[in-house]
Amino acid sequence: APAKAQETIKVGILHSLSGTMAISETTLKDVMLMLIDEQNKRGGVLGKKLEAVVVDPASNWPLFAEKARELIAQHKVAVTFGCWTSVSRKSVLPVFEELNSILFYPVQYEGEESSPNIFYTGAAPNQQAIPAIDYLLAEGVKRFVLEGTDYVYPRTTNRILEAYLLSKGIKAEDISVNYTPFGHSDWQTRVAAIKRFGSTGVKTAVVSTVNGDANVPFYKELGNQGVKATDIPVVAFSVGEEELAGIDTKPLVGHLAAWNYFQSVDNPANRDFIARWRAFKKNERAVTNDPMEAHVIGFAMWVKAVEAAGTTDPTAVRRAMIGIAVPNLSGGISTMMPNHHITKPVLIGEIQENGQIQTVWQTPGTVVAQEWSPHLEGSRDLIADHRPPMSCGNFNVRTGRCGGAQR
Amino acid sequence: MLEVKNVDLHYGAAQALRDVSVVVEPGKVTCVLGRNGVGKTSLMRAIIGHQPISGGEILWEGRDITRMPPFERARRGIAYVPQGREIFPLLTVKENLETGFAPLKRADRTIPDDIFSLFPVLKDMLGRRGGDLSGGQQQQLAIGRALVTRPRLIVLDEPTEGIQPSIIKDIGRAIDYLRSKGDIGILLVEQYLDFAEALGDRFYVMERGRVVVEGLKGEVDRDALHRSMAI
Amino acid sequence: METQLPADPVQAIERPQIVTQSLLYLDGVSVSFDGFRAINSLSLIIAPGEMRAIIGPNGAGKTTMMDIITGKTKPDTGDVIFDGHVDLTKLDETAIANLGIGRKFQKPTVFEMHTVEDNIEMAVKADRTVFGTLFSRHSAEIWRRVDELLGIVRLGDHRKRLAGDLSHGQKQWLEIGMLLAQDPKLLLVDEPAAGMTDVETGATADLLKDIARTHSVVVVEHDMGFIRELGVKVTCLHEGSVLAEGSLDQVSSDERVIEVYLGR
Amino acid sequence: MLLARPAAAQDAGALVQRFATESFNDIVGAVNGLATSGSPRAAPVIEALRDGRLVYRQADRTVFIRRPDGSFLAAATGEPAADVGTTRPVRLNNNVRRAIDAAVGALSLLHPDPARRTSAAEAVFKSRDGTALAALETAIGQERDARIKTLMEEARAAILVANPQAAEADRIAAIGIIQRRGDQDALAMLGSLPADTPARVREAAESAAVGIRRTLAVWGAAQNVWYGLSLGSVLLLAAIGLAITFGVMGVINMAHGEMVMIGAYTTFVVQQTIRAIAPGLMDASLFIALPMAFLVAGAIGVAIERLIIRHLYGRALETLLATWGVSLVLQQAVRSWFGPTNREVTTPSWMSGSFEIGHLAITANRLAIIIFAAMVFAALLLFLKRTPFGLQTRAVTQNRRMAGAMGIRTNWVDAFTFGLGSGIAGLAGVALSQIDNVSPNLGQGYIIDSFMVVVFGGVGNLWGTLVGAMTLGIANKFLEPYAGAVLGKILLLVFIILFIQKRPRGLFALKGRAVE
Amino acid sequence: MLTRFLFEKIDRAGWVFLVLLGIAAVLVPVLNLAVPPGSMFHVSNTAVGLWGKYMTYALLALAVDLVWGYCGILSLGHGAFFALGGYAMGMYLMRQIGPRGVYSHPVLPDFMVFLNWTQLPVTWWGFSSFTYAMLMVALVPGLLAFVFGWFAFRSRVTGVYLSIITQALTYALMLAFFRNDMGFGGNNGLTDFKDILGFNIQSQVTRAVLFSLSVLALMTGYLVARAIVTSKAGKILIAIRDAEARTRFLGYRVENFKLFVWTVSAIMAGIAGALYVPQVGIINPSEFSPANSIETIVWVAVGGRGTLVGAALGAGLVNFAKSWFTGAFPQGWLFALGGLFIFVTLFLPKGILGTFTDWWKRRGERRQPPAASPAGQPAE
Ligand SMILES: Nc1ncnc2c1ncn2[C@@H]1O[C@H](COP(=O)(O)OP(=O)(O)OP(=O)(O)O)[C@@H](O)[C@H]1O
Ligand SMILES: Nc1ncnc2c1ncn2[C@@H]1O[C@H](COP(=O)(O)OP(=O)(O)OP(=O)(O)O)[C@@H](O)[C@H]1O
Ligand SMILES: NC(N)=O
Ligand SMILES: [Mg+2]
Ligand SMILES: [Mg+2]
Repeated sequence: APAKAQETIKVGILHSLSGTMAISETTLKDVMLMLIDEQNKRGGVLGKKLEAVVVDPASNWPLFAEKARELIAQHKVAVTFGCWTSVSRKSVLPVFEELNSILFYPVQYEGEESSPNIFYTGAAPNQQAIPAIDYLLAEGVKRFVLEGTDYVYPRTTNRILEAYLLSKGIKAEDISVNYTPFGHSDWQTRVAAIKRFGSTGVKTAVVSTVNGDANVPFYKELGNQGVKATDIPVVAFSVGEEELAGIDTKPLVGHLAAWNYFQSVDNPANRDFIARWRAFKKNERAVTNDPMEAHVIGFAMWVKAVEAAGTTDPTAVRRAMIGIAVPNLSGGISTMMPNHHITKPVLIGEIQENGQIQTVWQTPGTVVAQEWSPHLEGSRDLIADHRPPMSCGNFNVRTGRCGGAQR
Repeated sequence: MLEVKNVDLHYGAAQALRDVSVVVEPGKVTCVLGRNGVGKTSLMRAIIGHQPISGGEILWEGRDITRMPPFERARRGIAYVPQGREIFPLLTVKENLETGFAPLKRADRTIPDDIFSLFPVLKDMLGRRGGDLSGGQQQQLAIGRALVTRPRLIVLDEPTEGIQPSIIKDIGRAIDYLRSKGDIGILLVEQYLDFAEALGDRFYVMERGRVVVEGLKGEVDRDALHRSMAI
Repeated sequence: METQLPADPVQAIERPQIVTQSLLYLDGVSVSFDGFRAINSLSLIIAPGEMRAIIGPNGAGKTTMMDIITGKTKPDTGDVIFDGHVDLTKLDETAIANLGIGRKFQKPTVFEMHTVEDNIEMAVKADRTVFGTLFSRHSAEIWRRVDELLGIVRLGDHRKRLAGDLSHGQKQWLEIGMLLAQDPKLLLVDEPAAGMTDVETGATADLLKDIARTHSVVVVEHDMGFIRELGVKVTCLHEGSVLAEGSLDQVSSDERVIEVYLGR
Repeated sequence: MLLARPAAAQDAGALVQRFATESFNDIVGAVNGLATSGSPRAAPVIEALRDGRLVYRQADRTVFIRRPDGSFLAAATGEPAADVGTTRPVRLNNNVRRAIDAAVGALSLLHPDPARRTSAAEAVFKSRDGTALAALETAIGQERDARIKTLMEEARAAILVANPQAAEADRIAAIGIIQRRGDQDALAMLGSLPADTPARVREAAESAAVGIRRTLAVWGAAQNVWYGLSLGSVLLLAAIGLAITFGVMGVINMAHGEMVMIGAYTTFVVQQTIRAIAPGLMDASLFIALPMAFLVAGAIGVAIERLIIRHLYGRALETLLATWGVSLVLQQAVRSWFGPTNREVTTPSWMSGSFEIGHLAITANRLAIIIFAAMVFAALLLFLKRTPFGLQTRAVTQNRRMAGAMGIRTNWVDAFTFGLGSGIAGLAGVALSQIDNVSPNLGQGYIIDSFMVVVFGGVGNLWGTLVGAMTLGIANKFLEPYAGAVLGKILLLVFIILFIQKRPRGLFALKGRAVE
Repeated sequence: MLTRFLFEKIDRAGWVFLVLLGIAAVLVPVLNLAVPPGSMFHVSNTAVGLWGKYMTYALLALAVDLVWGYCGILSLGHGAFFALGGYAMGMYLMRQIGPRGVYSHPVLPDFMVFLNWTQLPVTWWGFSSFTYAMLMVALVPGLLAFVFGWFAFRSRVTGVYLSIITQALTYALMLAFFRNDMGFGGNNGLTDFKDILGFNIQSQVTRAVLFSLSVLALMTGYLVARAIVTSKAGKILIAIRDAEARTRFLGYRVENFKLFVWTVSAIMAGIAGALYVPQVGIINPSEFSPANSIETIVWVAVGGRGTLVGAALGAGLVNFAKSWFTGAFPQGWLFALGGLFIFVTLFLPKGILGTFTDWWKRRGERRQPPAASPAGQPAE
């Protein structure tokens, strides 16, 4: 009802509730509902109540675009929180730019993008992958298996990591890159190969960009073939508390995960968040994870920005967003940088018997995202700064011109 | 005793049977005659329950079986030798015969020897898939299969079709034998008039879905029969 | 017109290509199905314009023989020559049909989802290529032929019904109609009289005799009355090879034929 | 159990106090220090640390051992300690664990429990901790169990090989021992000699390594066959239910995958219940889950048949539409009931871990699945071939109307058959819950492969399904190492397409008139 | 001649269908562009996009019905032809971006730049030309279908065996296109298009035109399909569907007839895909996923197999339902959709249109007994 639209501000939630990605995205929908609910209890924003508009893009990439359009054009949402896979983001990006609306994207991704209409609250490669490698190198690892699902995020990330490892003096023959299809469920051969690769006596680690569904069978096979963390540690970028909840973690103790947040992080803010989350889910064992935190940060930033701008008008809010700083749940402050990415601490943790991830190393402060990787030919010279006068997501410092993407 | 009373039968909108009444007594051979497409097979379908009737009723041994599913009727002793054989193509000859065990008690689940003495080929081909048999062999199998169920009423739709002369004679003898048992009713659809006349005790001649001539052997006028079969 | 057949198969192989005057020439044909010999070095010759009646016990191999001629079954050994020089064993069903060999199946098989008249129309001799049929205009003479045939098989007033709705006998007639429509050089007719009244059987016999004036016909039947009406040379098959051949009287008085087939 | 060391034991208190730190490196140091000290406190303290029961009080950096019952002991003395106050656990990471393994190894070489001695020997073999040498010697001297003795000798060899002080001859002899072990670890050992190793030792090591690689290559092929069989039996399990509902009944059953899923979720529920009421039974959970899964999935199957499928006989293609609808509904039902995320199904102890036959690594769960698949297949085959029911099923599906006329209760047979197929899918679910996600998408992951297997093998032929599954499984596993998983799968699909060209009715095609 | 060939045998349903489409083709753009957003007659931009998408789906469904409904070829791989057409269009659109990519690379699309590709792979040559691209839209699916069919039909692969290998085909293509080194953008596919033939792809006018084009394509597709199935060749196709072997004994080259419709159908699917891409703004490997092809079958079954119009109808209806449900009740929409499918099979056995026309026919005739005719169903 248009009358209603007057006194509420609509917030779009664009996460798959069915299909292959529902497994990861549904909780993000729930956390958004909780945050909006809490905000309304605090009196909403600009004196108006927030109204969540939930749609189901059903893990179907074109449908993401269609639903994005529906949210913006039909429901007139002021902002949208959504997407998990990069392809879904790529699918909606033109829609958000065309209709000049705002998307908060909460998942770690391959970078190489900076849209004026998207705020990236997940990690760029240098906020997750690179530090993880540094940790392994410090641990004396000399041989690396880059194991990934065959799609863009792993391919790009591994490309960056390969370049980085070589630059760190790791020999090419000590790097093995492998890809498996989506939902790969028979890992016998791969795990055996990893064992073989790791049995030269040189300390070896696996860097896993294996996606979603394929992880459980992967870890189960690691466990069954007795690949212990003390022999060949696996550091994963897409395995969080949520995924671990589905596995018997006893055989996995000591394997690693790199994120910007762990449920186990021990500070008042996080303890409070977990408590609220469990209350909201009415489940004493509900877990939290990194993309959830990203939404927490993103939402807080948006609220602040709206209040600063005094309006929900996207253009104004976008301008106000940059520089906004809010506390993250890892005990620091995250700031929205001019490149529309946020500063994050990087945590490396080891999987525990109880399915939690215990921090074993973390960056002293927060890290600024390198959305354009310095390790890739094409993007080396690009920077993003969405503040006027530059207002460009891909400014080439060499040519001094802004790439043609913006219209 | 089977009583078909004033039965109507439709296929979609087309009516195939109009007010047909037929009686089949045990120990007697009842023949249904008629040209192509007059409704003989439709009548059989109505009796064994393959085609629901839209009017009238069917009584078997005094009970109304009009609404019964086919397998219930079979379990009450009605066996069917359909036109066009309808044997189970991928089952072996032996298995085809054994499908007749379904309505029987454990004890009776054997294949009567007289089936093999009537159709020796079947014995030689027990292991062959029914669908691989020749047309005539299939026809023989179809009859044998019906006999396995130890029926009290056997419905034969043109059983001699495609069968070699010598075996037709055997079938004639077999029907005679069944009749002689006295407790089995035999309903026979036949185009092959001499065969029918030789065996039949009671005759029904159909014409466009109706019974037009009816009578016992002897009573019924042979010319009428022949005429009704003419074009 | 018995031509002496080459006794030893080697000869047949040596000959680069068999040339005969006969329309259909089977020589030393054998086929077995997982061990069982359905056709056993069968030899048979049909002259142009001849009508031949084939009888024989159930399982003698009559239908299988037709399967072989029409390309449905490939023989293990032997020659099958059509029209003097065409080796049928090398061709598929379509090619053989287009040579002018038509067939009526023992179990009537028609296109159940088509109307009676469409069944005939599809059979009528005409361009059978994709584009030929795609752009074929509704031509008058084809439909005249269809009407004519419907008349012959007495299905005129069923023409608009689905073939699947026909009674067994009606299907028999329809398939005979389709066979005529193809106007083939050689007609293979498997048990045309099955499930027909005696009168219709007579009519069928007349029909075939009529056709036989201009075509070659091979008829399989178990109805001796029907065979007698045809009054042509009879071949009796048994266990996959020829048991007896000659006029019906000769054959039916043959002791072995009586033994295995006619019975006493 | 401890070994007496003559050397004057240092003051345990100081050693133990070193654990009171946040730095992993210091903790590693503490472990090594304590382990080599010969202090009687070493074993209890280090084992406590391993089990995460070692804590310390920040205030005065005193270290305690938390007993399972929650009470505390002073780590240094072993006396009970009252009002410990707030403590924090001594942290663990992989380095610490490695140090512990080595230490515990050295410490428990004489442990009465053979299992412990075995793992101890293995630990020393890996750590090559020279300080354990003396302990090893004594242990070898006392060891009765031949298998463990060889392990210990290999461990000693490992230490010697890496030990610069040892005589060249001894080191080369040691290499011989290690070569006899001949597995990946041995290879690792030989591959990682310290830099200052003399040339002759190095050469010996390299030639030994070559030898080992050669034998391992042979075993590699065998290993692939094994992988293929186990993948094959997974495919078989997934497909065999479909071989009935689709293969025998001709229902294009798109809901088959969901039946598998339901089986998996049944396993989850069964384990939940067991965890709640009788945790002791956990190892038996699967044996309880199997009949349950069969019944639950079977019942749902019967329901589907009675409510939907039975209206569609003779319209096989409509069954595709209806069952597709059913599968959507079932997926969503499970999603809203159990949530969209994975459910944890624990693996019974007897199904976890792996053992070796020669150098063939056999994982227990795969072995179990292969055996299970074989049993299900055999049982089903007997049932269909040997019981009147099997005959009636085939009769009904070949000619429903005539089967009725023969007195076969077609409606019962239909319902029961579909139920059977679904039930078997449920059984598959129990097995798959052991190696894959238990999530609403579980079924979707298998439906396509299942159809491929059934059709590839030849519809309506159980043996076809068996051979089809194994062929695809093994082919896949031989392709994967060379082509990689993705390309391998593509090649496999292309292979299927080409194969069907050669055999248009599948692997076990029916021939002859009967099929026309 | 051609018009006669196309329009000769349109039935009542056909005319209604064509007329309605014709009206839509004109009216929708007008109501969208000319009528002010406030007005109740205004058609929203979102709606235009959606309906445009449905039209392309309808064309795809039509293509599937042509082979399935009339020739008994249950293709579980038509999504492949749709996607290939889509990729051909997508590649053209990518090339149109030219130097306006984020990396401002003169030729290479963005994804090639950040994966360190140095020059354009052969497969991309020529796609900067619209004509070439449009040629490929028809040629690539057509050729693939022709080659695939050539072998499959000659070796007499039929029924489920054919279905499964079509599925294998699309499955293999999906995996192949996921691979980044194929050079088609991997899982992300092709997206962020800028303009088509110089017209801004995001401008509402372009959108409206694309909509009308989709409608026209659908109408043409219908006319062609209808002409085929009502010709004598159409009768043969149905004969092949019901009794393939028997058709051979009549002297018809079954494999050629199959190959013909199969290829035509594939080309239709390709064109549908080409129109689909610029309207939804992305093409990626998931379009190849077997599930998509199965869904297409479902649309056809819902609308009514072997009715052409019904197939198109089904596509529209199911997708409308999907769009609506996923927005209206995101939590439980699968219940609704699944329920719909079950309902249709049980209560509308011949699909929506099939059942409707039956009812229409029967209205005249006398009351029915419940008896279902035992007449044989078309064999798969
Ligand atoms: N399944 C069906 N659907 C519609 N009409 C049918 C069906 N079966 C038979 N008919 C029609 O019903 C009428 C009676 O058919 P029926 O098979 O009973 O004849 P019949 O006496 O057995 O003929 P025949 O001697 O040829 O077997 C015929 O006109 C036939 O066309
Ligand atoms: N595919 C097959 N597999 C096994 N046996 C077969 C096969 N096809 C035919 N036969 C056998 O071959 C023999 C010849 O069959 P055929 O159909 O030619 O006999 P027929 O002369 O036509 O008999 P009828 O007069 O009964 O039609 C029969 O015994 C039959 O069982
Ligand atoms: N951005 C990812 N993880 O696809
Ligand atoms: Mg009849
Ligand atoms: Mg025959």
